[in-house]
Amino acid sequence: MDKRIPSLAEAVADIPDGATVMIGGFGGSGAPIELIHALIDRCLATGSPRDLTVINNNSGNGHVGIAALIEQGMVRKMVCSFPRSADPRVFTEKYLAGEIGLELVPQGTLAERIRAGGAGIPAFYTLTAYGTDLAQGKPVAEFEGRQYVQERWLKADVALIKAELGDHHGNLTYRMAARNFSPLMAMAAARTIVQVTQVVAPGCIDPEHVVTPGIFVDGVVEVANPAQEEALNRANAVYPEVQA
Amino acid sequence: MDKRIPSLAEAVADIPDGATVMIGGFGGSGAPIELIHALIDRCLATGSPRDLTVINNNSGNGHVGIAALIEQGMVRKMVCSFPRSADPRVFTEKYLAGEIGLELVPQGTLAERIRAGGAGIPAFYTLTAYGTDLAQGKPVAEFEGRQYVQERWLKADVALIKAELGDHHGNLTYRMAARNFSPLMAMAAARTIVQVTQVVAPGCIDPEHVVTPGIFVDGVVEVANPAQEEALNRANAVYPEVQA
Amino acid sequence: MTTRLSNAQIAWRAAQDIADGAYVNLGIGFPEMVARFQPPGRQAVFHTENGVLGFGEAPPAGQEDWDLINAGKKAITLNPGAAFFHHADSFAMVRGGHLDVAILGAYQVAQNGDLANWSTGPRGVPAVGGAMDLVHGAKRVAVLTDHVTKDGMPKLVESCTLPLTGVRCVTRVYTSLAVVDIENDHFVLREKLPAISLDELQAVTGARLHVDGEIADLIVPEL
Amino acid sequence: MTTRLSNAQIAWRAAQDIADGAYVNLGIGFPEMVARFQPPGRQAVFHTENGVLGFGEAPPAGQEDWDLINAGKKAITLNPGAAFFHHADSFAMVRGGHLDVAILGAYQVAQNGDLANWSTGPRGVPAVGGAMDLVHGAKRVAVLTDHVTKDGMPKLVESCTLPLTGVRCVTRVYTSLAVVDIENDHFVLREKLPAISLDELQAVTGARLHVDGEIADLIVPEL
Repeated sequence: MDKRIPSLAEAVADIPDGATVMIGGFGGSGAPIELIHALIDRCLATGSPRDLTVINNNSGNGHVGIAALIEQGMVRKMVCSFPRSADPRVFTEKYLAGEIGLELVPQGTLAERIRAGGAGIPAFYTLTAYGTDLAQGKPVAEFEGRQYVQERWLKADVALIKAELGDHHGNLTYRMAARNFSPLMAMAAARTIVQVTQVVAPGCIDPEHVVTPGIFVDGVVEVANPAQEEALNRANAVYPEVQA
Repeated sequence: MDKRIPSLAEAVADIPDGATVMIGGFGGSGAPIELIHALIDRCLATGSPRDLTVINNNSGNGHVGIAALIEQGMVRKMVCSFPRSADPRVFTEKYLAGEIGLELVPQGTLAERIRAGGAGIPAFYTLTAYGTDLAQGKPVAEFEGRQYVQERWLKADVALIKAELGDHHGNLTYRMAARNFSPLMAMAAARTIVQVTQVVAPGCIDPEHVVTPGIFVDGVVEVANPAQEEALNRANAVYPEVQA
Repeated sequence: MTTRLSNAQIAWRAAQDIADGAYVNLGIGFPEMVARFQPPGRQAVFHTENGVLGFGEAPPAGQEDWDLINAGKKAITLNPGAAFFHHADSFAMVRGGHLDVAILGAYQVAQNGDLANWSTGPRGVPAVGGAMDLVHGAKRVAVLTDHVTKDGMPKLVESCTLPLTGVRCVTRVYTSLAVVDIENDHFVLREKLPAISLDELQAVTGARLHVDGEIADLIVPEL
Repeated sequence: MTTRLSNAQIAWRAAQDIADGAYVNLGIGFPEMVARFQPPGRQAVFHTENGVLGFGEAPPAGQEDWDLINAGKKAITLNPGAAFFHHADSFAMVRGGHLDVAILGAYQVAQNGDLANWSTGPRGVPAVGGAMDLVHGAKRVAVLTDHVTKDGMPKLVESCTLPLTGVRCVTRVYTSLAVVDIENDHFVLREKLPAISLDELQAVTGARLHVDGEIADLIVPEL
């Protein structure tokens, strides 16, 4: 078994128009910038994919990563908990112009819905959002004297995530708080593509330290020195770079 | 913060009659034999605790660990998926005599119900057991054209589990397949007591390798050379040892 | 000429349908034998409910580590690329449809795919383990079984009379006499031992065996 | 004489109520200041939604690692005994009631404990983050806030007019003028600045302030 993919372009080649795409990361931490930019490159070259539904905690910052994906007009709808950032202009302008949809989900409910999608749990109950606007239209049930909101699983066609080590079987480790949503998204997508800082042979990751077992991973592509969204934004980076 | 407990006797001192106790382990792997035997010692000395409801995947093997707990008459009811073992006599005889209760739960549902208890999810839906005797009396709902069974969370007053390393904050690692239900039980019990092979200072466990964060742990007691249930049973061990 | 496959031979036949790199759960007991018969050049990744992916053969006697066991509580070893995880993650793999195939034993299989394999009735101590989760989790649920019970009663039936493990979950049955698919609430015969006629097979089967195209010979090495 | 506490002083007062070893989540912004004012000899363990328990102060400028941030996307450091985990485990800690206290900001708090802190109405881009999870997770949910809005309107009200974050969730409010508990659908005044009279405080509070025993002086150091 060998889940290695030789290039970023091949890693994102099969994502169709209209796909639902989970993208790992919380703000810039764990954002798979290179995979996202490869998707933009493909769209610039071929006109596809477009009309994406993107699931991420946020909605992009500055003009790189998810913000660049939105800026290219590739995203129809965002599903996120906090569509704000230091520089949220790209999403904000499209949202206020009615050019992009938004499903706002409390952060813990977003995480649990994604896990539920991966774990075969079509619905669960939570206190979160009970009695608020974000529970409108959702079934409510009482357990042990308290009212809970029914929430549904969230699945995706593809997950694009970033990890630290990845072996040929797709076993993954993460780096610090860059872990965040990625292990859940890997479970919940029909196809999970991972950019890793280093590809290693099976057996190089201690079985005790595997965070995402390879069963949840379909492809691994090495990006040895991944960009940090925060650093790119501090340098006022724009993707794709404007040609001089 | 220091969650160390100096002795096994102190570790199990506060468990009251009638408590619901989650006990880690799958068969002998991960079974906290010393904590269980300390509980038996306490009952022999003081007559308490009794009337326990014990949650574990199995129902004991031979005459040590959970089997010994049952043999002492301390257990009112077992909640488990597979109340059989190489030598299941202790449970079997009491069950057939109507002296102990049994709630039989499919293994994955048992795991998920415990996680739900720890995660604040009072109920969830699963395909598991739909249309079978084990779903009788449980609500059913349809999602996306399929029928699912509603299952409820499972919580406990106390969890007794076994881990490998534990630091003063209660951060834990496990050893191989001895992990099984223990990280879930640590989340789902009001009080989680852990026997660890080695207590280490905070900072000795790499934050990337912590499996159970200390927030889920209340007490840590060192048992440097823990017994393996399987080895005890192969040696025909009985607890407490019969005095010659 | 072979008139009935041994358990090892049934397991061998099932192993031929497992692709390289497939994620597989083998039920306790007889289905565990499937791991021995992977065709050369193929390596499946075996999952055990108690939190191991990528385990290998049993260790030599005396070298067991009783923290490293499978769902049948037997000692195992690890292959390179193995991973440990807790029970909720383990059953997320199962329930979430991440396993490619689960191979289980059976008391009865009905023509609509219903499976009974956990209880023979109200006597004794009931025990279910992970069977009810596995039957609704894996992408493909296959059954290994003798074609008939020890008393000669059919195990492939119109509808199960024993307590169900799951409804409409089995898609293929490997028996001591045949390979049978379940499609549209019917048994469809795919392969049978050359030594047995279709009529003879039908006579020991509790529901109609449909034929859809060629019936291949079920040919298995001596094992 | 102090007539109004600064944000730092409100945070200081809240910090005095946090026990040694408590597990604490501090909301983005002003509540983050609470971490600076832990009394000597006490060390709380701080939780951030994005998967870190036991983080420490901000690193010096230029030494940030942007994989190590808090929920406000600010760089942090680790204390000994820290742990990383994914978002579902992080919110299992929250939703499962494992945090001892969550300290949040507020637009409005109602006398029944309802909190509004995520939306000022339908204009602009809505964003909720983890607030709705936190208010129903922690064993104790406290609010830090100015006693009145910038326009001088009460923030402690009979019932919230802004969109709710959670119902009946707040148990204590630390304001720029007072410390107020919420008990049985009432505001109960516990402490107030010595410089302000009960009548003056009531005049800037949108619901009846009940008194149950002594009202202590709210005394906070210059910060």
